[in-house]
Amino acid sequence: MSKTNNIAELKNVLEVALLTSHEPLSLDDFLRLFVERTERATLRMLLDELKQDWALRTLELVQVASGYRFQAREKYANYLARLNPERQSKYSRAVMETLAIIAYRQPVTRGDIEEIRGVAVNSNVMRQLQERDWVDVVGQREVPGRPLLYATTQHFLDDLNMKSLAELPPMDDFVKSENLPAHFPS
Amino acid sequence: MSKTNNIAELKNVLEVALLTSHEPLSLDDFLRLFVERTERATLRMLLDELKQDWALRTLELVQVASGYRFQAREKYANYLARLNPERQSKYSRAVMETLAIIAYRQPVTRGDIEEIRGVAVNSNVMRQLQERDWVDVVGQREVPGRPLLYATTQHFLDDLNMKSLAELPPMDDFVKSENLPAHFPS
Amino acid sequence: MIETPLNAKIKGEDFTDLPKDLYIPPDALEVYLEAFEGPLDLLLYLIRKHNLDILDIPMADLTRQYMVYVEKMRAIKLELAGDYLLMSAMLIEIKSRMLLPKPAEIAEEDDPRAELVRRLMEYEAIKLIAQRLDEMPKVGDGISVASAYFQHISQVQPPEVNLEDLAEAWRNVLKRACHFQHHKVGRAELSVREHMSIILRRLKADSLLEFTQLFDVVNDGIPKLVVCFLAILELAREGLLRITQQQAFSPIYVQIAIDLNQKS
Repeated sequence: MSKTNNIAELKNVLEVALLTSHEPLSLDDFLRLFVERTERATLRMLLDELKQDWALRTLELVQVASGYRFQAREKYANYLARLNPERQSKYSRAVMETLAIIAYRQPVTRGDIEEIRGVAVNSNVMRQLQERDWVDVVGQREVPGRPLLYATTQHFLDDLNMKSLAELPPMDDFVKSENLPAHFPS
Repeated sequence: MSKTNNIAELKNVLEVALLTSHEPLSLDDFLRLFVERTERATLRMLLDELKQDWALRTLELVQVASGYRFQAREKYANYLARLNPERQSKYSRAVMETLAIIAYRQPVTRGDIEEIRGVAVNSNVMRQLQERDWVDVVGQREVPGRPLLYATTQHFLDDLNMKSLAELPPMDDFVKSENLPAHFPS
Repeated sequence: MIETPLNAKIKGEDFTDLPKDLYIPPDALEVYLEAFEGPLDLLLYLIRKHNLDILDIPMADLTRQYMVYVEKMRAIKLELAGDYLLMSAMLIEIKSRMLLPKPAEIAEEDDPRAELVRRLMEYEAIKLIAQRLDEMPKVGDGISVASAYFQHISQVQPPEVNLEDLAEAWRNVLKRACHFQHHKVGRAELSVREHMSIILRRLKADSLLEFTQLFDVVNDGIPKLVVCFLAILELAREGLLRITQQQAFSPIYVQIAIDLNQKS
């Protein structure tokens, strides 16, 4: 009944799954779509075709950390913003700076964050980042007190449209390390 | 900058808004998309065209009470169901305790269960047990109100891999160990 | 951006006596101080505002300007001042170490400002990258993800339950039921209750049965037959069964006391 009889239909199933999913879909997710065995290589090929099919259309098929998703092309962002005027509220500087430290220095403890920012970390800040599922605990540092180690999540990368941390904007853009005296640790 | 210069682009904006919206969009919503004045008649015409454009595709544009939305064609429902299996949850404490009372004290009325648990029996609890075909009505007690009598079914025994209720963990042990929670019959 | 009193001041001036026209109402000052994320942020602000060279900070100037703020904070918002006071101590220490005469050859490597400068630069880098992250489009804010509707077919797997779960639930019930003693039931009686259900079920199907039909004398052992008999007696006692016999030695009939099917 739900056997997928040909390649075109297979691609349709991928498309409809991507168009209705709120979260990025991984190759494993796609495999679950089909009862019969499907090769990963076939899926990749079909996803490529799908990307081409939509190349001139309103959505683009992008790959982020946890999989593939369709998203509105950038040029429509202004229109869509008008549709949803009640945007997600901006985070405070404390939240964004804490996030930046975790993203660029991970894994870090609260102590590390406090050392860099020069102020105590408000637990509300950590809670906001964890509730957004941008940050989570990945372990404990083997020092007295065994403080928790924080890192960014795949969901953080997804939300910022990235496949990996390597795509974060480089910090060197801002601090010219050659300006530092030789004995400064970079 | 974000002026919509032609009809085709106008239609694209409608499409992308519909594809990315979590909720159906009304004509008022569509009007908010555009800075310039747009006629409702124009919008209706474009929505009709859009419906035609998607006529042979994976989604269909439908009109529901609160507006328009794209939805997956019915034939894909089975695939999508596989992608989104609803998480197998655990029964609530109320369900488990009610089941235990029915199993050990059958046949019992709701009143009996309420007396033993000390709280009212939510009808949702009974519904869950009956839908699972673990519990059914086997009679009525001849007292005012003639309350229904519940008992466990054969199906319940099958699912818990028992031949008869005699295989339930014996209650005598509970009586003895009532004050010794650590000791529990295996 | 918040306009700051520093805009109107000249580097190196004595800040301890604020001119009257620069007076900030305490509430406004609080807001202003909250704009800083901490002592490093304030220091960076002072350095940038006064075009100080971060790699060659005039410690005396910076320390004096910094102290003005800390004094105001102490007056208004004590709980905020902890981290700031620590920084004051550090600044003063650096300043005093710089006043000490030192051999020329180690001066280069042992600048007392080095650690402070490193921290300021690291913090500034984080501050800038945080701004950049903040401006990046994000899902829900600049990025709209496809989310067309689809008909959810629920393929709900019912929860697994095993005997231990059930026993645990029963144990919880018993622990709570303070009147448990009245309900004290043994294993044997459980079988009786099971048979009560079985008999009710049979009578639901055939509203009238002959007493003997309830016993499988061929297959059931004596204990089971006894249990079945006890179940019938218990059902009768609870008013769930009606047992009738026209006359002595004629067949005994058992029927359900209330016929579910005849319920209005």
